[in-house]
Amino acid sequence: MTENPTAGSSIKVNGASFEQMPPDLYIPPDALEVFLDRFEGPLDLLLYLIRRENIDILDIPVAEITRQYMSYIDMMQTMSLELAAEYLLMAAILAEIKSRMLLPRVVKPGEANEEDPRAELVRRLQEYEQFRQAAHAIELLPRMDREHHLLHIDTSSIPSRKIPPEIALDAVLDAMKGVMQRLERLKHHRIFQEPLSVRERMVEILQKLGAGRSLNYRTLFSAGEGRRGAVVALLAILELCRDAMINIDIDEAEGQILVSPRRQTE
Amino acid sequence: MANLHDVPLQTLLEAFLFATDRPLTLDELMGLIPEDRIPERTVMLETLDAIRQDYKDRESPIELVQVASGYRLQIAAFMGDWVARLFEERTQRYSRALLETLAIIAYRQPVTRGDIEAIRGVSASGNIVRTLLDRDWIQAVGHKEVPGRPVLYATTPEFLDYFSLQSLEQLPPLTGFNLSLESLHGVTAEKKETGESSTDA
Amino acid sequence: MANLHDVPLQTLLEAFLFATDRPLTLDELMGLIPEDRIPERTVMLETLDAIRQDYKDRESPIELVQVASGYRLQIAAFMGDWVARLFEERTQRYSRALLETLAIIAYRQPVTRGDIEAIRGVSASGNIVRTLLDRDWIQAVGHKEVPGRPVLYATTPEFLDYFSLQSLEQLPPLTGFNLSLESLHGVTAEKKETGESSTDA
Repeated sequence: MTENPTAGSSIKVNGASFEQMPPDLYIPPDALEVFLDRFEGPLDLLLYLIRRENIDILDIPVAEITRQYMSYIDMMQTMSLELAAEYLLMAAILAEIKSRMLLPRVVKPGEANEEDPRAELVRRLQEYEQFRQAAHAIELLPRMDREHHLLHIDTSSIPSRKIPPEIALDAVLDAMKGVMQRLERLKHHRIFQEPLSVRERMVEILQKLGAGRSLNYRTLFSAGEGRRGAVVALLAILELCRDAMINIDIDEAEGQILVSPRRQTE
Repeated sequence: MANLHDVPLQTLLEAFLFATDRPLTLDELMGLIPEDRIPERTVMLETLDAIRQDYKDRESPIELVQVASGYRLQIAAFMGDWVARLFEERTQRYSRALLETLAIIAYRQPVTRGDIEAIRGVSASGNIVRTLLDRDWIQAVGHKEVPGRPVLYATTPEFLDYFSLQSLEQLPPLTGFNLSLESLHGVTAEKKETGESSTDA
Repeated sequence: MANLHDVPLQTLLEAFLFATDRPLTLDELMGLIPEDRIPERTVMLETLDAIRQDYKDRESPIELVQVASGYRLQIAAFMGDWVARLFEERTQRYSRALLETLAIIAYRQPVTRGDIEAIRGVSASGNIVRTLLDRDWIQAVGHKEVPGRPVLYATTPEFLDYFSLQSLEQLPPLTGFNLSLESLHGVTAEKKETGESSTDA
């Protein structure tokens, strides 16, 4: 079979600088560079040579393959392609196998046959070849944007609903405690510590009692002000009492507590 | 590959509309059709109309609409809210500022934004109040009778429901603090006082 | 909003599939249906089958397929090549190095970078692995308990989805050494008729 491996290209090389080129490789220098650059590594190159020579992988003529391999390496170096270290390592492996093949194989009686020096290389070539083929098979699988195409349905009109985060009651309490701690620190720097709402309420109560009336203490609270309002009112009443501004009397007959302004004359 | 000449124009146009991620104009659609088959514009318009009608008749969950930049397929309006389930977004955790604002409103209601600012010592962002309003946890319950008549906020029954409380009394007590709730009043009252001072003669 | 109870299950499922740009599993689809209407799994499967059949019967330009991460709608195979022609720029090309690395991870997973390099006989795999990670086709699944604790890589459901596979079993089987393989290089369009011939040395 004399078919050129680069069948389809009828280009001839006309330079003399490629004497060392294998006789079957007629490619102009720039195309050659592309060609050499396509090898994925030394195993890939070796498989190419084996395939091209139609060699049985289980019985590789190591001397011949090494010679061809080295001529490619030389070419790559001549063309100053960046040569990965693996190529040189493989050259060393081939040289070693070649030399071992030259030694007479001594099989001592009772011992298992010495392993073929080529066995490990063959195993690696076979393994790599498997995945090279698998890569090709994957390349042929139908895939997105080549055989298969997604649909693009506009969804911009769909309202985006946000799910609000959950919180625990403890978090609210913690937040409140934080606020209060801050306030407390702040308070130490204040000149007056009197809660102003109590002061304010004290004024209000005094105004209500201004006419010199006695009032049921209940009337000093308003139903709508809630617990905290009641606490303020109570604190205001106690404060007024302590400051001797009002009197608190218990009317046992009526079962009520009366609050009245303290008279100056007393 | 199917021979394009066997594929009805309607199917062809549908495929183009399905496959592109933006609206296509009539001219763009015509440009996608093999040259020897490009129909009259009227045929194009009729076919697009047929597609539209077809989806409608089948009560398909998608519809063909014409927008400024051309024709596009979109989820039919009547399905929008159902499909929205797919686009639900979980928002981030609430900020410390939001929790504090909620706490102050819960424990000190009704309060104005000014009150909240006075207690927190930081200006309260309108966003936080809006978030709480959106969540139905707080509501406007009136106006404070000071200049500017600021809105008074209080918690809602939904707020109680969310935390499985029957009333505000069931809020955890603020124990372990020397500072009583009174202090909060102090701060807000101070604010209030300055507010009122301008009205008092 | 249409009352969901008036919308047929088939329309609802179609809408969900139309609205997402990723496959949806049966469980995800069921999770999107209002609680009081969630059908039996068999009903779900029947409905999905009805959708598939419906498109086929109508010779619609779309089809329902099942891939690793679930169900998805896509342009029907018979229209695929046409669409590909129109959107050629979308078609990605992958280097042999990338495909070989991907093949090794797919068939040998979990593997380390060292394993990949040993098989390919080339040491530069970092960039390719990074590209595959970026594409979400592979993921780190642990460490190999050897010195250096190298990362172990495996493929993802997204990898299977991209190639329209439902499981790794659907990958083409690994073949043995085959001399007749002619896909070596684009440059060498060499044809060998003697596939199994063993030349004696």
